[in-house]
Amino acid sequence: MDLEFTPVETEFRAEARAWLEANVPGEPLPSGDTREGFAAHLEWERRLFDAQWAVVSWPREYGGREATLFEWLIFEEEYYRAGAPSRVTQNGIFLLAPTVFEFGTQIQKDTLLPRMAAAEDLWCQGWSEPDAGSDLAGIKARATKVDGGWVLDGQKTWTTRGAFSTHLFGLFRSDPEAERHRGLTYFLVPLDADGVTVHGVDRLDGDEGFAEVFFDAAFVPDDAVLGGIGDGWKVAMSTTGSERGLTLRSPGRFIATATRLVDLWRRSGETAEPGLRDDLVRGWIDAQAYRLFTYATVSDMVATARPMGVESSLNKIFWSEMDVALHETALALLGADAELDAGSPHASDGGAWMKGYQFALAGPIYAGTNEIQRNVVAERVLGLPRK
Amino acid sequence: MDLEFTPVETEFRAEARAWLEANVPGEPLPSGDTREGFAAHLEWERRLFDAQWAVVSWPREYGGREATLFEWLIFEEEYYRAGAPSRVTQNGIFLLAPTVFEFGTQIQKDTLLPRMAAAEDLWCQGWSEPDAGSDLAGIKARATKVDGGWVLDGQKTWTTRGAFSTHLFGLFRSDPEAERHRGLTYFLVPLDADGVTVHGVDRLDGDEGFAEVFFDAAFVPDDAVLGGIGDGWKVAMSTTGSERGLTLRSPGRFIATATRLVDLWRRSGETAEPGLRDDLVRGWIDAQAYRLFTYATVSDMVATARPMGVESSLNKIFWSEMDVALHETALALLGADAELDAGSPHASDGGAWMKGYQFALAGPIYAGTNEIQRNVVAERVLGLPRK
Amino acid sequence: MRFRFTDEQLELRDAVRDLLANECPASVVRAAWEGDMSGPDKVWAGLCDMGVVGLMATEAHGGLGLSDLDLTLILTEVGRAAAPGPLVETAVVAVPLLEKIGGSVAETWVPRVAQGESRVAVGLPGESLVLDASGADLLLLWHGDALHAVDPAEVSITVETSVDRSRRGGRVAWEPGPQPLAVGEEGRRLLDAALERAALGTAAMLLGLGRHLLDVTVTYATDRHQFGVPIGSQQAIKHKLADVAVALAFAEPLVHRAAYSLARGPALVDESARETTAVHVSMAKAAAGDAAELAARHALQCHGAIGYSFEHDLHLWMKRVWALAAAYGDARMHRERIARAIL
Amino acid sequence: MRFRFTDEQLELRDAVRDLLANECPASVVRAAWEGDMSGPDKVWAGLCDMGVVGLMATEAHGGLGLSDLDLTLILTEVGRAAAPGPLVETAVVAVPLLEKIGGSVAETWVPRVAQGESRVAVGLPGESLVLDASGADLLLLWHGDALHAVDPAEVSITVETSVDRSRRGGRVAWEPGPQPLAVGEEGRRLLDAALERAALGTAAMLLGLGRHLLDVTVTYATDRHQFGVPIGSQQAIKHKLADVAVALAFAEPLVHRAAYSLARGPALVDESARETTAVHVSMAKAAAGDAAELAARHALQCHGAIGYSFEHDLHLWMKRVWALAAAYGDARMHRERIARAIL
Repeated sequence: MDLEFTPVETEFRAEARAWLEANVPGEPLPSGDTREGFAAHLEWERRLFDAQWAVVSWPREYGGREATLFEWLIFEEEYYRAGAPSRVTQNGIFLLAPTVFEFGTQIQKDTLLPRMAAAEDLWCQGWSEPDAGSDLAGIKARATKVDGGWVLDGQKTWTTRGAFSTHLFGLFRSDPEAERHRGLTYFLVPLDADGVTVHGVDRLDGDEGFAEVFFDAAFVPDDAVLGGIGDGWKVAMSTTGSERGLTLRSPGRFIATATRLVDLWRRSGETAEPGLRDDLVRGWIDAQAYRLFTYATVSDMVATARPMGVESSLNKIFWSEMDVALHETALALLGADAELDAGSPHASDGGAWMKGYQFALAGPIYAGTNEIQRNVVAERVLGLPRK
Repeated sequence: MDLEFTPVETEFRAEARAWLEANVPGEPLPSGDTREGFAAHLEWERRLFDAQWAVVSWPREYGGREATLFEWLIFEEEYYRAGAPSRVTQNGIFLLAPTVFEFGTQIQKDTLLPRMAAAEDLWCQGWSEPDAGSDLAGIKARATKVDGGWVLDGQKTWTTRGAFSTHLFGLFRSDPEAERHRGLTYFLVPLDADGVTVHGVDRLDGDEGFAEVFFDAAFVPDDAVLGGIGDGWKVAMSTTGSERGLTLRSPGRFIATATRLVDLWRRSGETAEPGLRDDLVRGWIDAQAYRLFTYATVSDMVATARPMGVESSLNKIFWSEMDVALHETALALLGADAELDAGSPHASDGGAWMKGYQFALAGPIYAGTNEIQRNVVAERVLGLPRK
Repeated sequence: MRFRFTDEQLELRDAVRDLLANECPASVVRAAWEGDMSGPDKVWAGLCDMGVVGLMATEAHGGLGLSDLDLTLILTEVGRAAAPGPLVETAVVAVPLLEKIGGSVAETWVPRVAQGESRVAVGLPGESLVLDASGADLLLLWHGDALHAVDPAEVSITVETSVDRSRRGGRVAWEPGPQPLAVGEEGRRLLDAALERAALGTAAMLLGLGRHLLDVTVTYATDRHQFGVPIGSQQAIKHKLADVAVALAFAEPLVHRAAYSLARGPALVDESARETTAVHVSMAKAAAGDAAELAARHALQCHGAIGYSFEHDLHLWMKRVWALAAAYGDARMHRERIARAIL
Repeated sequence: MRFRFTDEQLELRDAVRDLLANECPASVVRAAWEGDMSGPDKVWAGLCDMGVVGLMATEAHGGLGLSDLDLTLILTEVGRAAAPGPLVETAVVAVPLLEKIGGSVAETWVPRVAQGESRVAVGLPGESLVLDASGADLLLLWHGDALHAVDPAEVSITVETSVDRSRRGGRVAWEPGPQPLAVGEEGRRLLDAALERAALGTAAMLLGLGRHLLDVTVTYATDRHQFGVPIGSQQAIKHKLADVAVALAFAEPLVHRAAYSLARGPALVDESARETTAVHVSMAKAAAGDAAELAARHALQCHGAIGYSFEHDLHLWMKRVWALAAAYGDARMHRERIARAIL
């Protein structure tokens, strides 16, 4: 065991910190889940790409730095420490890209990845449908084989930032006879294709962060298939694994939240109820534990050259509930002022805690509800009998 | 709404308080779930009976005072306030007696109730079997009709104070063809009958509070049946309702625990962690809420002449988890000394908190686990669909 | 001992529930978010007609001469409908405050407020905003222990944005005039009473908000199918909603008991003789706030993504819960107040 | 950066696990409750033979010259087996303490303790009892900042009864002699180190206790049928045990990290530069204690009445958890210590 960073890692951290300190906007950008905010975030994404910070762990040929997993963790820690803008490209680079690296043809890699890294193509995820939420195998959107490609029909919903994206990756039922997890295929779809309609949907917090996407005989060519025909479930599960696990919620995010919470306490702590002190420390410990758990997982992955395993479900439960708890403690510290939203003259930290709380509440729902995750932990980690 | 006690109620309280102050033993009796403790508790029961305090709500002819429901609540408050001994007769007077009043023949009432009130007959409950715990309908113990009576075979288990009791009430399968809830009959069985063997079992806390009871062709006469043949489930459920609800855990018990906890805080509070203060108040509020909920239920029962309803499941969940929480707070206040058990020279309050904690841990398990109770609340109170 | 409302009280509650069912569907709440107050104004007029706004006013001032106890069930119905508007601040706080002050102030304002001809806004120390300050004809504001009746023309208002957009209000800047309505010990007593009433009225509203959230979630969980079964047949959903039912069931008697205590004094003598009206109010606000927050949390989780969308009505109730659970002292503040009283 | 044990460390752990699987079944723990220490004595001898008791002793004193980091996985195995005996107090606290003092004291006692020829008992301030005080050949006792080596003949012991009867000990009355081993600043530093080590070693044990409780409950819930299905197929049971798995999984790295910090210093520089070894130890003890208590609570609930009986082994582990979660600072005390450091 060696908990010293190597000189290379330390140098990497210093470089990232210096660049971020020089480049992160002084004022927070407007929300990336609104139209004007999205544009500002796109600009930021391109600045990141130009400085080679957009996709640090990718090969250099696709715009990366070939950073190790630990360097990636370090970059994320510095990114959140600097209060840098949220990544509107994240569904592409964190969810789709690992799948492309694993299942894509060389041509798909060469075509898709550089444009994704440069934020030229903006990807959204097309998993959920009105009747397929927790039960993803209930997907009904269809892909029908035609000459030279496929015709897509159906509807996707709860598509994060769908209204601002250019492309969608999603699952469609290519074999109408097959049931549940079988007969699904993973497609890559440009949202400007004929027959595709995107309808923005406002979220809980008022931002247009969701979309419904309708497919009405939309044609895509054969090379829009990622992985094998009918292999969609397997291919998608690899993405879902990374969504739950390491890449979606990096520890740096929660360390930064816990640190901001300590700062908030220092500003308001004298008037706070004594019990909040214990809650605050609980949240702070959890953030440290999450970081260390991730470090242990990564150390093990590096040492044994294994991929992320079932710990991704443990992870998802832990970070999503920690995130809610950290924000609850912050709102309790704010007392009556907690209700003051962004745009309120007297809102503490510009209303960031209330906004963040609403965002955090999505955590236990998306990427597989925590009820599903607990089933997964019980059955696959502990070996309890299925229903 | 009128939250003043009537002059009659106030007089009743004063009389109870005066008698208890004069008669409750100065030193706590040894545990009623040990052999020597049981004997001491029996003596106490007989003293209660002689002074007409054993069964205050019963008719005078059976040894009661015909107390109203509110007077019964007042008596219980005074009883726990005085730190009076736990009632080793409780399974009879609180669980069996209401069923006898509802389903018994006049002869059964006249025969059973006075001896029960006087602690001459000591009743234990024969519900659970090795394979029928939460799933009570899985009962296998059999009753076979013979001339003039029935022959009982099978095993009951987790029978509280079975080793010290003289009689058992329990469910037996009288129709071997019927399944689940059907074909069960409610029997009243003397434990000294031929073919009945009682084997004491030590509990978690080391007391011999449990028993296994074996029936090997034990004969009971026809009048050992309570209610109709084959009606056992319906009859038993009426008892189970009162076990969960009003009678088993009266509010006075938890008000007394919360008051003792406040006293403990005052003795040790200066060194306690600040967060415990909030936990303590939570528990204290819960005890008040439980009392008020009971008062509201009783007021409604009196006004509408209705029996206890589905609130009994809400009740059971609430008091059992409150009881655990109150004891957890107490043990946290004790810190490292919490582990000192009864008999330890330096145990705080004679080790009562650790003993009480272990007792409290049984609450979410017995009388229908809280998992079952939550199903009941979801399905019968809220109307959610059954599985 | 009778811990139960009278039939008259239950009938008045039912009448208010009917009014709100007709006049205050979710669309009215949603319209208020967009600044369309025609719906809430109509509801307010209806409540005035039924005597609810002036319920605690004396009959001489056009009121019903009733008490906190009579009002509490009604406030729960208003919460259940998430009806917008400062009913707690007006009917529960301002009306009895003006009555207590009496004289010409009461004579002038109480009848007009009770009949809905005038609006009054109340600013209590520690709150994030003065609700409906902009539309008020009279402001009741505190400066230390001194209570002032302030002309809206003499204040400047900085509008704040609540996460619940139907809660409109702001910070009020003003100069205390030379003639307060009450000062010193008397002012302090009035302030304490106002704070207790605001907390208790809000607790009653929270109960209703929680009930609504539980009800709609039960309905959704019954209708929504995943994995071939209603999601509400799964234990994970059942047990969450059972927990909400338990929390609301045991918060309710605390709210009713506190209303009695405010209306008639503590009574119910027993072992816990440490009880005072302040302790009763704090128990009610802490328990009702926690129960409603639990209801909101589980309602969203059981709804999943659909509940997370703006188009769905769920968030209208959730955000009201967040705002009201924090208003007039959150659960921890009230528990700490109890700690100081009993420890 | 490599947050992972070496293969050698894992192999030593496996060897200890094998020893305990053979020599310390539940019947040995149960026998210790009745005062039969033949089993635990055999386990202790085995641990001495493997070098575990003297693991932190220098090689000159017959030890392995290893550190807290090497010991932590072993302590978790000892916890998993609920092996009776003062291993934390001996191997983690007393041995490095004696080594630090050095000189003839270390030369005399360390080799004998490491080989199991002598037993040493340690009394740390704030604890409810001095474990195994009666059988000790040497007592290490604190008087303020002063550490004393005390002859058992010179003390009187009041035996206390732990809820975990396999924890034997009592209060020790004694008169400090004229020649303490350390005083003042040095004594304080040794005491602090002893307290950190005791807390961390106990945290490592708690992890193992929690793992065992989870494992046996998974097995029981798989085998036990009610309503025609294994109870472990019900979500209510599944989700409780999933929560235990999560709590243990996230407590574990905190324990390992604290062991590193004690052995080699804090390192792992980052945003949270407020971290010190004391904070690391407190995080570990708080999280491991809470996780083990959750494991105990849910284990009992999932077992139901059978787990509540004395004959069943479950309570042997549960009671150890209750005792150890409270020993050397409970979770709240450690969180309060962190609060003082970071706020």
